[in-house]
Amino acid sequence: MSLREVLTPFTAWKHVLDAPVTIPDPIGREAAERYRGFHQNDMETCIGCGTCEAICQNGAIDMVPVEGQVTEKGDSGLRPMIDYGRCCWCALCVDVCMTGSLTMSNEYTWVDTDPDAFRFIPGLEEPWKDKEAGYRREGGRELSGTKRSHMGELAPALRGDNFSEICAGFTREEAILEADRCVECGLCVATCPAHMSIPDYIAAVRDQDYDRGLQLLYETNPFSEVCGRICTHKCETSCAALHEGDPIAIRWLKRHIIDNVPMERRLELVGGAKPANGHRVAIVGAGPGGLTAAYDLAREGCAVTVFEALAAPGGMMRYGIPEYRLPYDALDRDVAVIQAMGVEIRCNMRVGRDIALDDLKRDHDAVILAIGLQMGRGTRIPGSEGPGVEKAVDLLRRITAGEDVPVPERVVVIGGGNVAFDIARSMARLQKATHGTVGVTLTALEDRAHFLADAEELIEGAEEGVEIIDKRGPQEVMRDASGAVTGLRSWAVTSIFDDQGRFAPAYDQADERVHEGAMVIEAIGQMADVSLLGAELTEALDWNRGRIAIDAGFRTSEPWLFAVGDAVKGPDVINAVADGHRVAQSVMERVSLQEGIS
Amino acid sequence: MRDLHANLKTRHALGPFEPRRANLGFVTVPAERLRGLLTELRDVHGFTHLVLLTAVDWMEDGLFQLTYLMNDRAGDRTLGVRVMLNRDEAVGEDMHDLWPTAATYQRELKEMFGIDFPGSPRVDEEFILEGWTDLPPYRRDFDSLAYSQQTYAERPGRVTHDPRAHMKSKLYPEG
Amino acid sequence: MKDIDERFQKNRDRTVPLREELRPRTVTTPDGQEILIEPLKDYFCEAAPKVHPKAYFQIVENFYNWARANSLWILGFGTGCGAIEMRPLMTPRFDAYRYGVQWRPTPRQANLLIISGYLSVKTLKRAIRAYEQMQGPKYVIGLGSCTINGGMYWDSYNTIKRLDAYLPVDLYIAGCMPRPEALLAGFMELKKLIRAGKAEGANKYAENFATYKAAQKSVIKDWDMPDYNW
Amino acid sequence: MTPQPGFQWIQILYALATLFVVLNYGLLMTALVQKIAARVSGRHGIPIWQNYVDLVKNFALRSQISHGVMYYMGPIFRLSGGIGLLLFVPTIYGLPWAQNFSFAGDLILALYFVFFGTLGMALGAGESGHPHSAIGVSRGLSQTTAAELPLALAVYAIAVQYHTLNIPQIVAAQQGGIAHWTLITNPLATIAAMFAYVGTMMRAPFDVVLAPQEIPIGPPTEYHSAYMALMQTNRAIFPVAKTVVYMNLFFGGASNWLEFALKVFALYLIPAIIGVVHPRFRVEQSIRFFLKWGLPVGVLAILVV
Amino acid sequence: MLSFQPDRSQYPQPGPDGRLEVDLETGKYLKLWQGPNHPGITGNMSVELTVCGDEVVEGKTHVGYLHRGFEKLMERRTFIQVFPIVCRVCVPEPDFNEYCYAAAVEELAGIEVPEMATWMRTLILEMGRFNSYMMFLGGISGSLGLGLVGQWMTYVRDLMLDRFEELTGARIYHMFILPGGVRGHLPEGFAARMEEVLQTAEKYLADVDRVMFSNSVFRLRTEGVGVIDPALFERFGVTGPNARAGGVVKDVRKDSPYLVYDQLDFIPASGKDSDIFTRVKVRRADIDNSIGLIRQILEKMPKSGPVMARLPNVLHWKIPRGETYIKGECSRGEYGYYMVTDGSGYPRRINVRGPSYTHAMALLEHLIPGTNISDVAALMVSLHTYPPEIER
Repeated sequence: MSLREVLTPFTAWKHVLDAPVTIPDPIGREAAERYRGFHQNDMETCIGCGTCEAICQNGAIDMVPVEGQVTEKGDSGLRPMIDYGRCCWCALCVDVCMTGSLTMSNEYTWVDTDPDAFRFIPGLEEPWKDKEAGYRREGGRELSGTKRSHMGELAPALRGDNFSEICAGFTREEAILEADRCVECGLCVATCPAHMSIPDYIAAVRDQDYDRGLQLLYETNPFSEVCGRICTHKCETSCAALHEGDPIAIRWLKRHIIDNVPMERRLELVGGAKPANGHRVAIVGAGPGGLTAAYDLAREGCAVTVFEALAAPGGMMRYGIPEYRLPYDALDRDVAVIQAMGVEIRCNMRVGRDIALDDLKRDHDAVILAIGLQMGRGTRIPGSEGPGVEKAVDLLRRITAGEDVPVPERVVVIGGGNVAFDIARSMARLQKATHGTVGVTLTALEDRAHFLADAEELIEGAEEGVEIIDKRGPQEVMRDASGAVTGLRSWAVTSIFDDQGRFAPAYDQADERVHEGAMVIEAIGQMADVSLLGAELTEALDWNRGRIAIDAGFRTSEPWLFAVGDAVKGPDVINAVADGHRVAQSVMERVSLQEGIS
Repeated sequence: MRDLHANLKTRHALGPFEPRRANLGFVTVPAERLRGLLTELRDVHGFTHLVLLTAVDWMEDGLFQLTYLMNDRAGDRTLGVRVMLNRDEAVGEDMHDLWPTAATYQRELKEMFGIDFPGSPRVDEEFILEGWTDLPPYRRDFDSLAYSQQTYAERPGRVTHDPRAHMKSKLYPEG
Repeated sequence: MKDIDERFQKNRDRTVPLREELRPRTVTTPDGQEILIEPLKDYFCEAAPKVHPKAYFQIVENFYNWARANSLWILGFGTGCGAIEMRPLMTPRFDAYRYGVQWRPTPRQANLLIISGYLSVKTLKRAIRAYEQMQGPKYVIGLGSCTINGGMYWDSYNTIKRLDAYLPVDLYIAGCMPRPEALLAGFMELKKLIRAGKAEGANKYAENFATYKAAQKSVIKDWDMPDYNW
Repeated sequence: MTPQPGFQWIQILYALATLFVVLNYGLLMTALVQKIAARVSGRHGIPIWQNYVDLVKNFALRSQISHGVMYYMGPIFRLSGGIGLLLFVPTIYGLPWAQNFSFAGDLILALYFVFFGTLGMALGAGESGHPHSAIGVSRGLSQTTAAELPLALAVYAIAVQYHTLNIPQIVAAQQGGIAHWTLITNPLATIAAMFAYVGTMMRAPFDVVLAPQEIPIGPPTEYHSAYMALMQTNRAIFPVAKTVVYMNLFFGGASNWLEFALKVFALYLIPAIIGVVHPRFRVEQSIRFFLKWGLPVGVLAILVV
Repeated sequence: MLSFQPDRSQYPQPGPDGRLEVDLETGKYLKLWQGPNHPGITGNMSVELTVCGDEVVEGKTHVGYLHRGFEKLMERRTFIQVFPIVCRVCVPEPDFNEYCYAAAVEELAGIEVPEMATWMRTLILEMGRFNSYMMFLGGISGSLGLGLVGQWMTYVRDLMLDRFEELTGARIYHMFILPGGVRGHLPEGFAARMEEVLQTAEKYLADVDRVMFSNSVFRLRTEGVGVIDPALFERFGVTGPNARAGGVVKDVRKDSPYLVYDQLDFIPASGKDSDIFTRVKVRRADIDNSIGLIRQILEKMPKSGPVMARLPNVLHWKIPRGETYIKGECSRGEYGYYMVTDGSGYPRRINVRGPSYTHAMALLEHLIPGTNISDVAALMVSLHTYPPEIER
């Protein structure tokens, strides 16, 4: 113990003169820029998907309805309520948030005598609501994938001259990757007209349990082959993953399930119909609405007969949608399952020509009209009457039926919907096969961003050589002296709707163009052919703007007659399927009621 | 490591060697050969450091797995020695004379899994829990959340809504 | 998160045997009397505290409350993680001493018990004992999520979920864990409560003693503890 | 040498006045020293009036429990030790009303009072039944005894030096400048006494009696509420009183309140300065320390005289 | 000189089951509890002492006050959900848990971590080690009554916590090392502000050297006290600074380099005497190591690059069956996670191997008998034990 050792400790006393390092006023001191403090939520961006609740390992988050937040497609109207009696500020909820609406401020002081006060809905009126500083996740959403999984497609060069199916469907690996991205929020279910159990069957893909997946599909939709290919997939527009990445490819996953269950296994999984109950139902039209109703009713034990005017069942699915989007054998497999339920489909039986509606009424307990929209609408512009101007639906039907259609070197299509693209791309294929070149011009009133057709139609159409010209209003079909079509004259569109939102296109007449072509195809809409009803019934039925009026149960004003599908509602296959279920339910109600009486 | 395994394999009736990394592997040994193996590893092969002793509950198979993790610092090798015990009457062999620290692990295993180690000091004394009356909590058939809910008062008043069901009730209640 | 196993039923039949010296017994006193003593009841957990009235004159009570507010003596009992944020308070950066906050090593001299987070059943027993040893008026602050509704240990078999079922809590501070600054804000809030005469947890505990004890006993099976173990 | 006044009733009032001054001074000074020590750590420390608030708070606590009569008496003994010590030494040399009862007491009585409080406390704390108190008491008694040894020797040395045990006379002998202080005239005795002073001020390295990290916090573990308040009062008075004794014996006393304040503060600061930068001795280490360093110096002081 | 050594032969001897026969009725012995509410105890644990005079004849460590059943809770949580709770296992140095857990998951799931993230992880771990040592110095000085050092060290630790806050967004539980990488990049100007903290730390540490290590009283209290015989190291599983203080230079960072330690330059501190003083001294030297390492990392680390690997959707993340053990050198010794997966979305079992488990239980109980009551706190602190990692 040297003297030095005794004395050195006292050197510490030099600090007595230093100013204290104490923070003068620590209460409420600003925390660091990225501090994970109290939550904030942007109410407008939040979609109430509940992913934050799912990931919270503390069970701190409840999804609750909030005044002012409306439940609508793609937004559950729920908002997270956080229990600060549970939260640990790990910010996993922020990291996983699908929209990036949930963030954290760097506020951290909350003192209260009431333990129940520590539950709050961020985004309402907390004092730190608009604070800028605080934890924001670095980069984008990383805890669930943002990029859609790759899927094989035929290259434009390989598909341009034939009707082979373009999409290969997911491989198992691709499907698992894609299914893995789903967060199972279930927002899509409300948007799907048929309310399919989307998250559940995606989970089945993830678990590689295709049997379970198929059963889930058939619970709500007997047309999975079809919908797995050509569904308008409105579900994907309300997918939570859409907000900071690609939406989940729900349609392709559906197709993936059906692709992976062989036909015989499907029948096994779906199971047989209930024992016959003695009721007989006639359905006019073997489209998606009619066949879905037929499927449901047959499973309930009814004897169902479907009368189809054309040579094969499927309606627009067969005669409207080109083969490259929906191969006929895929449709056939769906129809086969339906037939296996005991549904009798009688083709080439046009009601009103081959059999009278009255006969149907007499022989059956109920009749469902599912006649669809088979007649194309015309533009009624000068020159549109006469040869060389075709309706898209007619042409498509003829192509499917294998009839010869004229294939000029240049064709003009009027319309910007899926049908317009179907015919444009079909004609392009025929031209390529016949002439080796493509000469299709597609004109539409809308601008590119607002085309009614699916986005991939525009891309793929362009890839296949279709010239897409937006914002053109057709004015006249030009004909030469011989009356042969030479082209279409059009004006530029300045607006489509008037102030009241009514359809009233306005044109810039100075911007006039002539689209050259030996054929003009009108694809601007369809209408139903209701001639089969006969005058008496037409008179007796209630009508609504040219369509047969129906109630929520798809009952017409005649108790024995029901109507479903595009003819009364539209607009696509999945809606027809959803309505098919509903009309079947109504029919069942009616026939069981009759049973009670008799 | 593979050489070591080949060397010991027949003498100690070892199972196949399962490498995880270059310096980490696992091997299974019958319960009755354990002491011999551990002693040889410790005294001959330089695995002097008992890193940890713990158990894994393979309830479905009716087994407890005891893992003795042994480390040879000089050679930077770690060997996990696994012993499978019958879950219904799990009795392990006391190793506290080889490593005094093993007594602590064994006390914990007794309390948390119910695996007995006869002869281990203070093995029957309460270690972590106090006044515990239920199943040993680390067993798989003990449900922590259920126990918690049945025991501790929770603050009432929390309700959550499933987005899917909520949207159904709001948008399409009929079907 | 794994779903709850609905079949699981907690074992309610088994009880913990009492230590020999805690069992009720009769003893003969030196003067020949026979008395029955029940240690558990007599000096562990069932000796009910008294409700203490406020000072007769409001002005005196106000003065006392002012003094109580400005002399908060905290029991240095780190019951959980939050204790680590108490240390900065005692040290230069935050220096709570300047606000009249000090730490005492023994519960007898402390007025403020800070439950710094989760309480395992084993610690709950000690915390209750420490609380009962403190002299009134005494205050309890619950730190962080765990004291409010179980926090991140909400599904643990060994931690309580809500502190106010077992002890009267005056104040909660949100956080996991709350920062020292938030703790200071909590102290200031507690001072306000004390000055306003609203921090009467000790009396609340005495008034509802039976309720608190019942809750404590439903959780703590084993009341065995040495005389001077807190 | 000033004439010795006899006892008059007014002196009781005077003594109370002194007590009041010393109490307040003690409360403020201990807080100030705490603040200074806190500065070394780099913080502000308690507000200067904190001791008052604590005192009121402890009196204001509503509940208290007792462990028996001796337990109850403990703080009272302690306080009377402090007050007794103060009352039998002159606070200010030459100031008539601050002479207390110094005419009646002498150095031996003062030393008795130093021990009195400790012993009383020991009995009371022992009664509390807390093992930490008991250990603290046994540590405290053995350490204080060892620490007081050099003081006893120093007192013996100055008694020999000044041929009296009467404190006023010892103070009187040191008047007339710093050169007359015992510090200069008998430095060895002063050093020996300072060993005892530092050793009994309950600061590191000699605070193992209270060591919170080992036996929180020693004898007063079980004391609370008003008991605690009494002890706090004592803690304000006793160190000052003790310092006054040392000041009178070795540092020439104080002839006015300012000198008193400065000298007491300076003396009080010594253990604080040492304490802040040292850990504590174990009890047997501190005893050994006193016996090894304090005792020889004391013996030497006597020999020199 | 006086001898204070009592006659050991009078003390009770442990029976074959390790239990001591102590008859408290004789009045010769006293039961003394240190903790859980006790300023001399680190964290919420307790040591039950049987004392005879000032000498301890038996010490039993009691833990479980902080038991939350982590290993059970982890089995109930998905792989991402485990991430926020692991750090709670050890309060003063939480990052090590995050690293070990993340590394175990990455190894079993076969995830490659970007290089930038490994540097960031090393940085975080060294900052955590620094903080843990600051707590240690405060603790050991406090337990000996030298509160001043504790005040300074807590201040310095606070400054480092500010850097933590700025980097990770939290003060204590950083939750920054995520399976797959880390959560963010260095903020702008971080290195400069870190350098400031390190310089302040060095200034204070120089003062600590003067007040503590050249303090005769401190040396008297710690030299030759609490000696662990190096021959016992292997049997008691002594690792880290405790072993290094006894001349066994064990350091996982050197023995089995992980993260980027093989690219960094440092020499693990070591000593010979294996007493409290050497243990403190070794840790003091390791602080200098940490400071140097932090500087090296900030200098050598890449300036940009991704910090997260591509993870599968964490909401249904499954990891194939396997088991592994990940270890590292934390401030107290070898820290490890033993993890078993069974192919489901939940870990089958995770066992946390904290160095305190062996240090504070078997070793402490072995060391306590024969020491003075006053030394128990210092002895325990000098082993640098944190109760939460014993009971988890």
